[in-house]
Amino acid sequence: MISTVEHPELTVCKLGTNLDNLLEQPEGQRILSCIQCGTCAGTCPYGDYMEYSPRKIIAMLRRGMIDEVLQSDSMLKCVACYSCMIKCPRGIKLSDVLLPLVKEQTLIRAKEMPAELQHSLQNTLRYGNPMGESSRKRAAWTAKSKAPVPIMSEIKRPVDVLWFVECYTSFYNRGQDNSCAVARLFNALGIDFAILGNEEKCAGDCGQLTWESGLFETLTDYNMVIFKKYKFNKIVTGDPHAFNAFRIRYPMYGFDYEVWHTTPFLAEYVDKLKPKLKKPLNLTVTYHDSCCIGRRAGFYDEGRTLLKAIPGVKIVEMVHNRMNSICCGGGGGGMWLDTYFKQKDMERLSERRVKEAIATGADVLAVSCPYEIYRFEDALKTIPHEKPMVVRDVVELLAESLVEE
Amino acid sequence: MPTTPIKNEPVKIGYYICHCGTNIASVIDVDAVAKYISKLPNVVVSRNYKYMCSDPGQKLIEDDIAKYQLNRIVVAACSPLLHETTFRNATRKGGLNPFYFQMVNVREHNAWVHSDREQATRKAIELSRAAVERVSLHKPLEIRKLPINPNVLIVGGGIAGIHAALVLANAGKHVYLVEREPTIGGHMAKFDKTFPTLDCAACVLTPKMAAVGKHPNITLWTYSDVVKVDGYVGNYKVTVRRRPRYVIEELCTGCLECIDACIYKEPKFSDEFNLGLGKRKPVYIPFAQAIPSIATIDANTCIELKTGKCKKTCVDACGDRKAIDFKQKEELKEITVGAVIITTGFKTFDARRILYYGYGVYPNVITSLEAERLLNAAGPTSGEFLTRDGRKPKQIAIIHCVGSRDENTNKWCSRVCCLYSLKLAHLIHERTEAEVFNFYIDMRTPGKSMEEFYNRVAEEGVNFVRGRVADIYPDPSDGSTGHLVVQAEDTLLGKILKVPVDMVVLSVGLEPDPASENIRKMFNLSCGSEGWFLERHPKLAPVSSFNEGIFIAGCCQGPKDIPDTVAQAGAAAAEAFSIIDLGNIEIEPNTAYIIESECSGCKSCIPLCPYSAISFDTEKHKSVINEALCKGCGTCVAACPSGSIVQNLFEDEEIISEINGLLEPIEVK
Amino acid sequence: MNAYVLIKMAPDPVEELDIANDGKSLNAEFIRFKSGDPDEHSIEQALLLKEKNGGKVTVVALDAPEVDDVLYTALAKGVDRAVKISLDQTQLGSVATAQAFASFFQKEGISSDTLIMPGTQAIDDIEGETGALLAEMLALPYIGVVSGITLTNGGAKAVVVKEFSSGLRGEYEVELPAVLGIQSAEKPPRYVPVAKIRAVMKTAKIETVDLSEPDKAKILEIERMYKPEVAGRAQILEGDVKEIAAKLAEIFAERGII
Amino acid sequence: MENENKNKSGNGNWSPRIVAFFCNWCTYTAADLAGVSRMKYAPNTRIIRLMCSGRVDPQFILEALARGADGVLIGGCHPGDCHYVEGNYKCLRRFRMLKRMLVDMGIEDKRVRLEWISAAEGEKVKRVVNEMVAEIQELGPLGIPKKFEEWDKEIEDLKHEIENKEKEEVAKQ
Repeated sequence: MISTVEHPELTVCKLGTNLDNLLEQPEGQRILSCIQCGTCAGTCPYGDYMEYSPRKIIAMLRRGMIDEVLQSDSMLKCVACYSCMIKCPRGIKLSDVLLPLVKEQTLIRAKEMPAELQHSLQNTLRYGNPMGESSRKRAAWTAKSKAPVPIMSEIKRPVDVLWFVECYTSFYNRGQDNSCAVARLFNALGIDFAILGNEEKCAGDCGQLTWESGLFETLTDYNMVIFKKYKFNKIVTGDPHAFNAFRIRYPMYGFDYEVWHTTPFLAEYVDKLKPKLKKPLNLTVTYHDSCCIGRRAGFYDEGRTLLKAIPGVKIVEMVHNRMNSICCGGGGGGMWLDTYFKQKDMERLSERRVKEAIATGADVLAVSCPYEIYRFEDALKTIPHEKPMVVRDVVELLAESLVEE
Repeated sequence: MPTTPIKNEPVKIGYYICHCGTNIASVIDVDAVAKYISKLPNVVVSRNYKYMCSDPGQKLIEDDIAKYQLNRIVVAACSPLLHETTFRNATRKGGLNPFYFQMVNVREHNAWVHSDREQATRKAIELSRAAVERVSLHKPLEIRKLPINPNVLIVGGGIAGIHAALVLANAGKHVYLVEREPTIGGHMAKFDKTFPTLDCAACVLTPKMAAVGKHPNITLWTYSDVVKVDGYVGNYKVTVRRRPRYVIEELCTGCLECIDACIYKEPKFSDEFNLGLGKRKPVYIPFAQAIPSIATIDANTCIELKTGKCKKTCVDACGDRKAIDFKQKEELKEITVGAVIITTGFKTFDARRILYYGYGVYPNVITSLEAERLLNAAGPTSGEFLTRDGRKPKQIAIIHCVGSRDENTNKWCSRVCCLYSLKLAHLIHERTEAEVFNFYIDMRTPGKSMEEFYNRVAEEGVNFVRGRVADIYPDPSDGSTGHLVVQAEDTLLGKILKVPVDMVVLSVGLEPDPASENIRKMFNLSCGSEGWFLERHPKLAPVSSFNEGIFIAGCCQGPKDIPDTVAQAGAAAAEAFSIIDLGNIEIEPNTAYIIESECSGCKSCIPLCPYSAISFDTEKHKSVINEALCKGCGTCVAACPSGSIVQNLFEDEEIISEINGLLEPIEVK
Repeated sequence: MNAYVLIKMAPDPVEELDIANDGKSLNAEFIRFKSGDPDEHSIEQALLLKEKNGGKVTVVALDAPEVDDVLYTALAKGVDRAVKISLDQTQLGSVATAQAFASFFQKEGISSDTLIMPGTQAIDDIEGETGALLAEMLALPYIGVVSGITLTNGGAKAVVVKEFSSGLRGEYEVELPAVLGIQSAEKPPRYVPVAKIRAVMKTAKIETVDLSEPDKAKILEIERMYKPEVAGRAQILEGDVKEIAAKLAEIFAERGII
Repeated sequence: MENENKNKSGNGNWSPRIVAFFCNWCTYTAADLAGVSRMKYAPNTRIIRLMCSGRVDPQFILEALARGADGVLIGGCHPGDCHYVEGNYKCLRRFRMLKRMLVDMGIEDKRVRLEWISAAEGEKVKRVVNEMVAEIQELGPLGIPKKFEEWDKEIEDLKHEIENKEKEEVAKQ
């Protein structure tokens, strides 16, 4: 249903678009129509800290003064949250096209690159994951899973669903909780699935949104070859960033599979799933809309639908929700810029978000993204709050309530 | 009377291509075209001229007809929809039947849409050649005249409908004014004061409303809808449904006693006129100066109408007047009118559609129309402008362009919002002494005295922030006191502002009213992609529709302020008047007729005609077209298997010669 | 300045290293090779010197798996020339390696502005000998564990910073030509966009130099490889926070730490 | 940006010729609007104005193709918006029938096209014309007049053949 082949308007831009030829592209014509209203700067979570807000960047680009922008570090502060793009009254593809191009050129000119970010990118290039773990251990988490997790290269047959596990959900402890939960849910629903195991490499969304188009293309080339090795009907991933990459960027390279994120994917099965959710959790939950599933793809109800299916769960909303949700700060490379932001005296967005979650009085901050688990759990350690709060992925809550026959 | 050339007289064609200044000549090599056409058979004169539509241009045609005994004229210029009549007249003045003329569109369909000179010139030659071939076959035709019904229907009783109705009624014409609400007055009746003069809307509107109510030439049907339209210019047959208001209009005196006596002691139901800010009873009059000043009983909330088990205290209160009738049924009225004016108005943008402005979530985020009601002395708060929790606001934000200039909602500028936002800023500041922040994208104050009004409001100390608001949220430092933060970039300073306020007014834009879509369909009006009704020509026919005798005025055509609405309404009234006052109307002679000798009597054509203009002569066993009913679409012509139907002006041979003229091989140079 | 950065490829410890059945070598199936951090810093230091003083930077490496990637990346970063010596590095030890480089430089020639910059030590053998051996063979001065270089006297001399433990810094002055073993550059190694590396791979060329086989006697032989044996001193405390804290305090007291 | 088709007609470089039948009320007006808005589109269409798309006699389409058009475009009001109530539906029916016949005759689907274009859709005129020109450019010339010549020649040759045979037979006898 989300195939960009059927919806070409979802793709980002023509390959080979750069800052020099941007204004000649259809996306550039929209930029020429900018009315300098400042919505982008006003909604930007780090707009306060940018010397050149998206609005000013457009003004400078149109005046041929973009070099000045590229000398500043403004774009390093963009966390690719899509807020400016979704609210832009002129429909300018800010987060999809303009800002990554500016970010790319900013970083090429930067005297020094933030070390964490550099390591992550180098690791992703060498090991296929930003943490620099051995690619041979990518499927090691499956040993922890109580439910069977078939691997493509081993089962040697076509499957319905290729589950693209992704990095955080393969290597990090709390991410593995997410993966084990998904494995249980898939098994309980009788979904015919398999994973790529050690053959999988990072989808590269953060690379792309960070600026690193070369890295992104290297990963795209690699993953496309692997996909072609196997037969499957659709790709499902628990990582909104991989989902984003497959949905809007891979089609530029000829990718045309049906793509789902686990949250909307499982929501399609909610009728089948609900009778199996027998263990009441008795929790008040607030749901955080991730940028790539929410704002960028428009899946706002699906996470809530799944939570409502769990007996005993009561949903409360944060002040900023749905399209107005506040980013966890992890996108566009923000995941590896915490130290850099700290040096610049910038508030951590995860902390801003967690304050809103705490204000709801919920027991659980539910998320649909493996990045957010880390960011919000960390933020909860630093933001004082009286009532205990935990961060759980929607799939973890579902699995907790699940009683297998 | 035009002279008719003698049959078999050799065809002598005069061809003229217009430069239209540089509009045409800068793209098309008009010299080359004229030269090429001059060599075609039967072409006697072929010229190019700077402005064919000018007096000397028309004179050129007349003189050439006399000088060269021309009997056919072809002009290549702009769209025939613009100047066909002009050149037909010139042809007639030269002494020819005006239909010995053919026009070629080389401006809108050529020079303005192409830039390759060679290709455009070639296209002009081919189009001209087609016209030259076609015009040879033209026949002399007479313009038809049809009688006209002198009454006018006006749909929509806002200020546009009211004004148009009064203009026509005062000129002695009978007007039917149909309004779907229980009262006329429209949006204007809800406003407090009007920009830039700050005179109160009610003071200028209600006298006009009253005049409509008592005018002998106006039949006012409120609480009514148009449900069916038939006929054509001069003779539109319209069916109007009068919904039951369960009060007999002729007997009700508007004394309000039934309302006082209603079994509901206190008003309980959401008051539509006050946008739900106040309450009403099941029996109500929308506001004090409503016209007609007659009670209406709402079937959805009246106990009697819902259950039949009410004590009917209202009936008792009405007493001898016996105006209340719970058995009232809807009534269908059929009327015939010569012309129609559509003034169905607009709808305000539903601010819920912009999620980040929190309308419907935060009680102190209100729309501009709600602000008007709160400011209005006759409104639900008697003009006290307070927050929903009853506080006197100290800081207020007014947000311009809500649902305007936005690809995600409505693309257009709603034109009145800047000015009414300035007005609201002035009124709110005056009433509450609150500090007012107007957030705008561009300040648009065109028109007489409007910029001066902007100056005045600025000097009063309203804070203008050039920046579109990106977020509105409850003040996190403030617990649950209802204070809001408005966040926007001040684009002139390049700074992000977070302004704490007590209230936010969303200046909602104007959009086409989806409820008038069925009106549009019934009257066969065109609309743009946005849904505004389309005028026949944006400059030269701004209140005409594409249908003869149907006019549009006010905001159903596009956003506009009260002065422009009234001006348009007056213009529409005058246009309608110019049709109905003639007594009869000239009709393009493009009707179809049947060549009796060739008709096989197969009846294929009969069910095709949407106007039932074709009947069957059972004696002769032939179909017959009633010329008076035929509207000249040509659908039957295309269907006739024996080719016995001919459409004047669009004869098969004429069209085929046109096709041929377009496609013959061409040798340029 | 005419700088030469010497690269050595070593097995990547991120990938699990297994010992092969012969007990003398690594299991080749999953080994990947990478250059060591000191080598990366050496490239950075050379580029910084070039940016300040002008001149030319050449990277030189013996043939080894994945060495081309390292050379292309260096070129993408701004190195002028990349040279690959066609000898299998993985089969040579420090002495043989030094000898190979020495014969390369004899061919190449050494001038008064030559600066030879190996990383101070490789990450596999951690010997730190190659630089010194090479200097000896070429009869040039050697300074190791360098963490900063400033050229003086119009590039005829270099002032070299060396860091010692406990935070001591030493400054040395040395005349060029010289061999300097680099520990770290003045700035962390720069990042180069992958797109640039990909472009360089298409356009730039790696020079290959053929050298004769080194003297077999100089090649080190490995007798045994084994994994560190587990000492088993760790103790895992269980219980809730309070219990663990109490146990910890007890242990500290027991051992006389507190 | 101009979307004008730069393929030159004449001089051997072929470029499609399209005859367009536009209804007076919607599509012709839309084409006027495209002009007033100075939209640029391919110069390959020649518009013939009719009062209603219901007037489009299938014969006109065949005639245009027979006389050398490479494509025919019909433009009418959107369903429900016909100035003459339902002329556009009549047009649609005829169009569907004719399309079947044309396909049987080997005339490609994309050569004859029916579009609903309201008076406000100048942009759509531009899009449809450009699309159609590009599609027909791809298909190449239809060239029916040339085929007619060939067929005429074939018939002529056959005639001669028969005549000759008859003559021969006569001679034999």
